[in-house]
Amino acid sequence: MNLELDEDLRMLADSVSGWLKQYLPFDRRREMRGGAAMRAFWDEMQGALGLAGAGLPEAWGGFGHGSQAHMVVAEALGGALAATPYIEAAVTVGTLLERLGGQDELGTALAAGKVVVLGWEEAQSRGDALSVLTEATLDGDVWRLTGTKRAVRWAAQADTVLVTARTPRGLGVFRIDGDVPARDYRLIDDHPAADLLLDGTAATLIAAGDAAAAAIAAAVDAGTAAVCAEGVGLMRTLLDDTVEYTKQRKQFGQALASFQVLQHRMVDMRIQLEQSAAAAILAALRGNDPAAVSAAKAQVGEAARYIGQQAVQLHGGMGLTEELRVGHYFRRTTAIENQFGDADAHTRRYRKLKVA
Amino acid sequence: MNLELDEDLRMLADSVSGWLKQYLPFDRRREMRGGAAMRAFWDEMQGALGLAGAGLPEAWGGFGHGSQAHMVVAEALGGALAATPYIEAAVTVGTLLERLGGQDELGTALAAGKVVVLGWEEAQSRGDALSVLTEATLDGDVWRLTGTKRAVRWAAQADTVLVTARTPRGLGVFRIDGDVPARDYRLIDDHPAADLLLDGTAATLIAAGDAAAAAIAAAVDAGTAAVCAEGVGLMRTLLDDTVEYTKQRKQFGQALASFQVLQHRMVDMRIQLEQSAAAAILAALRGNDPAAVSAAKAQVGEAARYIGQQAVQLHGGMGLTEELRVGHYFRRTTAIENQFGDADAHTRRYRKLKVA
Amino acid sequence: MDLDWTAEDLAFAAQAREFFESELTPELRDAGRLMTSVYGDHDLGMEWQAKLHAKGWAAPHWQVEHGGQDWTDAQHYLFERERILAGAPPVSPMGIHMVAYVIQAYGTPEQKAFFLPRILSGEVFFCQGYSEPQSGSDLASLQMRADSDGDDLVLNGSKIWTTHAQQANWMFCLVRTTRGLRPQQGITFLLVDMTTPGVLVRPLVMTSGETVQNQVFFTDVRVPKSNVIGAIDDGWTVAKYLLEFERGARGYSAGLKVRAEALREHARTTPTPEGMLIDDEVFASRLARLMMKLDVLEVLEFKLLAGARDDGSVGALSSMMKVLGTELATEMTELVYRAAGTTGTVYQPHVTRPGGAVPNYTPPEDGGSIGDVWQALAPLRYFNERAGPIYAGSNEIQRNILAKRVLGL
Amino acid sequence: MDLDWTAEDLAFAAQAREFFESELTPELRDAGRLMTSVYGDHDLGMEWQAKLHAKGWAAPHWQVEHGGQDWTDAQHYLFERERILAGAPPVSPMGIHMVAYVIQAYGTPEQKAFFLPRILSGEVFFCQGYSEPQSGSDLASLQMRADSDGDDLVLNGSKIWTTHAQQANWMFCLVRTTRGLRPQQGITFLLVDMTTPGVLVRPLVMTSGETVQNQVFFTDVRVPKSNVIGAIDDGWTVAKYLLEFERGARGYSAGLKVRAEALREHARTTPTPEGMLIDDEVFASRLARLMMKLDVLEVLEFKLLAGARDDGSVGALSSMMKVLGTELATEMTELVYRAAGTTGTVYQPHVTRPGGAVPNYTPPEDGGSIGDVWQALAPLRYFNERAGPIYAGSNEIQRNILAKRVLGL
Repeated sequence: MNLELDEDLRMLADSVSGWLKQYLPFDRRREMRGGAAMRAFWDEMQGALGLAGAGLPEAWGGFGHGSQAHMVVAEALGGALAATPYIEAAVTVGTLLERLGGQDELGTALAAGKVVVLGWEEAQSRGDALSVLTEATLDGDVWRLTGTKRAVRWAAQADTVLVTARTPRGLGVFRIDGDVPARDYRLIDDHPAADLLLDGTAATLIAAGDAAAAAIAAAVDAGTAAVCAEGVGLMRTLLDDTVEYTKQRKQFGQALASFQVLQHRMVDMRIQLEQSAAAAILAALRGNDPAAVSAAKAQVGEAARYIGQQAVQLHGGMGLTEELRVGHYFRRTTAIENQFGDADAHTRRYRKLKVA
Repeated sequence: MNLELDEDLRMLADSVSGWLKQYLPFDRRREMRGGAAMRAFWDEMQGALGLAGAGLPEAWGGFGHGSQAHMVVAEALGGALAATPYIEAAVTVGTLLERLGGQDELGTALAAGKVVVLGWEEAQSRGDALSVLTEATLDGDVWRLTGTKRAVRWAAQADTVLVTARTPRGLGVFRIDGDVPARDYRLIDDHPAADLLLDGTAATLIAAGDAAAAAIAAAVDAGTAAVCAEGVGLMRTLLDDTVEYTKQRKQFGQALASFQVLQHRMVDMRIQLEQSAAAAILAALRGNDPAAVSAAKAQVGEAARYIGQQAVQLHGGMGLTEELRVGHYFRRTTAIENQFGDADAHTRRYRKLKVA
Repeated sequence: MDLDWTAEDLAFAAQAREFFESELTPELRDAGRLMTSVYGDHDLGMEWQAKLHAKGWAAPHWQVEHGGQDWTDAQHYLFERERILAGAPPVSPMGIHMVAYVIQAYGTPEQKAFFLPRILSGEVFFCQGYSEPQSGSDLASLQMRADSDGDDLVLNGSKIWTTHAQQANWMFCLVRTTRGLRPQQGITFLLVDMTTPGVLVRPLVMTSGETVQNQVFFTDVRVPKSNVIGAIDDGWTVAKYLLEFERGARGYSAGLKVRAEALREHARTTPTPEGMLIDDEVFASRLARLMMKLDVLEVLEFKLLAGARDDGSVGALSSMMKVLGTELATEMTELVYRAAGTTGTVYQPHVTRPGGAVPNYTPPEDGGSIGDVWQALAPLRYFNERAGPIYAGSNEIQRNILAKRVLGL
Repeated sequence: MDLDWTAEDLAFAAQAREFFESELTPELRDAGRLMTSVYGDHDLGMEWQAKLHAKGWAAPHWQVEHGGQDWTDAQHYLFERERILAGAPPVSPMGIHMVAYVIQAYGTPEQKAFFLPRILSGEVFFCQGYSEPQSGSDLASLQMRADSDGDDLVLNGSKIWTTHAQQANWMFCLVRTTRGLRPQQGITFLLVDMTTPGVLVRPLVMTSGETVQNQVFFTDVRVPKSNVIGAIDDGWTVAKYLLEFERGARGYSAGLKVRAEALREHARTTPTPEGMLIDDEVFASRLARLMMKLDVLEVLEFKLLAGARDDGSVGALSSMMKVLGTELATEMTELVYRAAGTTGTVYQPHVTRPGGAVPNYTPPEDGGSIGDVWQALAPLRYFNERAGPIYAGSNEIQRNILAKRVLGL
């Protein structure tokens, strides 16, 4: 057993954090609006760090550090509130392609920073990647997809869009080759996303059947694990800011931080943060065990709510505005609660796997 | 709408509380051990106050104040941690007999302070009075009962024992005329109780069918409402003692009560107490609505846990001993959590009635 | 004791209901039902106030001589409850529900004659200048200076959290007229014409995108001393009087019950991988438990109502209601946001009221929503409701107050 | 990073498991499995300690020269985990896990030679005299006086929460040797022979009926100064050293996971009106959520373990583990008590170990239980576990410590 990061990963963490500190001060992040600007930022960051490949196989030109690299990078991104497609592309689709096998072309593109995303969530799925209503039917030798994919992050900014759909052979993964029929919008955390409005849309089958379903599930679990790590980064900044703010801010002639009730509140935030950091490790190192990933996501989802809410509460009204970064981080922690399935959904999955 | 007690009820409250203050100082309560001594105390109290009839119909010699009298008496009993069969006999069986009708003989005995109890709970029932596995079969013209009634309070000290059982005509109420086959014990709150081990035990049918089932449900709801009020009395004493203790007790050179964290804790206890007092009123005044009774019991069950636990926590180790009264009250609040169905059971009932 | 309304009360409620039914246009109902915070759309709110005013119901709590109604506490409660059930927008509170009481209690005859009828008619629309950037719940620490200069006070400084300052033509505020005394002394309660030169309003963008809050800057703003309420340097007395009204003013249970019912309905049609959300026992139990708490909260409100009848004030227990009400309200928004799922993470403030321009946000051309309307509202309400435990004396401060006043600590 | 034990670790764990399997009699297993608090049955505990001692495993944490084992932190963790999985009783902590470290660090050669082997063999059995009736978590306020008289100290006063004082033949305690200094100064760490005249032990009956706690009264008790550990008046240094060990000593996840698994099994056979308890989704979700927290807690313990390897101490984070561990432990007892239902309200301490006489309680003649054994244990464990957030520095104090040390407040 070893809970220390290897030297390579420690360097990776430092280089990503360091770069973000220099090139993504919060004022820049605040002014970064819209998917195009965010995609440009991703390309810039990839150009500087090549981080897309950190966790991907060396055969694709990646560094081969796997889920631990995902954890390290996602946590650093969270710390700076960077809005990037890292989790959607490198982590989720990276895992998907690796599990499917024989996808070196797309994999190589991914490791080079191309944005490939997977549309898997639907109105009913609530984090369950195997709950798919979108239908794929064979029209001559062309597959046609019908259904709606909900809140597909980065779909309109992507180089390639994959989607899941039901086929006669079981769950399948498809690539949409032509224009993607989409309605795009932004999310409460500023990230770009879109509904994919598939209505007989032509697509290319990549894989279908049990192995494809297993790869989809593994991919979404890998994304879930990474978002846990991102949450840790977010929460660490929120707590740091809150401790700092309460030391500065005076009420009734005393620093807020001198009130015992607020001290204990921040201690509880810290305990939640430590639990979440442990949870992120659990998810990264036991990513093949869905129960472990669910335990982690439920922890991070609840901690994100608690720490987000209390950071706002301790900042007072200012925490509810766009003036300070705490409000912006709070929007991301709030989104994380429901992204990849909320704590209840993961408790349900864990219950079915481990309890009854 | 009127949330003030009528003059009669206010006097009743004062007289019960006043008598208990004089005749049941805590030292006496602490030394009162075993069902016989508790039954003797009940008889003494009944002789002095005649409180058994407070809520019962005037036709039985009662005062006819109904559920509000039950509330007032139960809260006063709770305040002094009096261990009496009031809720089991006057409230629960009183309501049962009133609903059944035509039970003036038993009713009159009840109003005079006789102890008549109803064995309704079974291993599986968890507060659901309509979940009955005990079977009644007709053997010639004698009904014979088979099954186990669990934790029937005051059964071994009772003058008359009634039980519920399934009959071919639906749920029935029976009176056991001969010796009651029982294994008696005491509960964590010191009250006497027994398992009734019915094994072809002869009994007299009092009523059976839908009306009987409705009367049983109403009786148990009335008992539930009264135990909510008792809980309010218990919690009020626990909070008063805790406030007082933290004012006296010093740590690090300061009274415990001066620590903001403990102040806020006690404020939260107080808020829970106020909610519980409102819940007890809801249950008493809307006793015919099972959803209202369930809302009340869930509130009181959770508050009893919170206030009991925090009273112990703020008393430190002393709260966990038999030295102070807080530990004894804590045992009763803990029993109340699970008595008449816990918060989860009542949430389930409410959900089925009101949500889905 | 009984928990039933009297026949008179019920008749009154029916009368109010009838009025709401007949006067509420679909647009006005939307103004009530698509709110994401305690503040409604300004224009629609004023339109509604005019209708209420025509009926004599714009300010029923006021003294009758100034246009109030001689209603019982129960009637006031029922009126507000019927308003909520009908989905009517609220009347903006700063004038009618706040400064008006102060003017009635401490105003000069001239102040009463000028302001009260105009507040009712909407001609005068107030905002509140209490908080300052360095002084939130701790009002006594406020710094904005008002220097005496002949018949005027000259204001310099800044106020923050000034709701509807863009729309308001008057502000009531607390200013520091004398320094060097105890913090509570030397404060003055003042009415300021917002069109006075030197007043600058800067909107604050909230996490939700809402922009009803503002920061207001004062640079050499001259205000005649005749606009002081009460005495100069004695504003703390006036402010304390008002604080009691603010804390006790709201009932929470009626509005939260409406939301719980709505959530139940939405959950019936919200799909999950295994049926509808309402069939998920864990979710349904969460909703049930919250509804149970609201049933209890309602009785607590009735108890306070009954108590208020006795001694005419709601006492320190209003702090308790503020804590409980805002915490249950945040719990409600959490549950709704949870129910909204991934769809609840889509940002679509154009669906709400006030639905005006949101900084840096372009609504879709068709104005439609992703998912259902309630899912669009869910995250924005969740964000805005976080203000509940912060504003009007944070819940931490309320607990300090309760420790002192109710527990004697 | 990896979360897997090494092959060596696994081999070690298998060796420990084998030992436990072969040495644990059914009676000894009961002594572990029927505990209701952190304290086991005394006689059975000593019997078990003798078996461990024969193997050289009674005190593996000790320095090797005194009888400890040269194990890695991981091995210590695994040893404790295997003990818990096997259901073995714990060794009473006051001697082996507490005062022995102090004697090893601060004792004279004579003290080491006398006490350490006897602690191992069980010949010397210690209790702890820290708390006093007016001094709980705030040790610096202790009052019990020890007046110098020639070669002796003369003790007068009282100690409380003295676990196993009835069984102990020695006590380690803190006494006040000099007054008028800062509260932390003038305290002395002293070993007292419990058979000395003037020592009186009064058992404290706990809410659960347990009587392992005591109050101990001292009247002119003469103790030779050679029994002082460290220097007179410098006991605070010694006590602080020991406190670190006490806080960091326990892992919680293994024991709690065993209990969670047991609860799951019990819930499979516990009837409800609608099937078995395990089929109740709300209950099963509560259990699942708790198990998920324990999975995370285990990783936190591994992290601390890894950290401990680096710098040799568990640092301030042990306060965090104490808070988390005791709060999850109380949550576990709450859930078990909830599961036990009405049957869990029956008082039946005779089913437990230690199962000796309980004051004012007559066990049934057949010794049987109402309901299942776990239901009989449920309320008693619930009561006793409430001590977790109180003892060894209340969780409020731990949070004060964390605010200072971890957040820098």
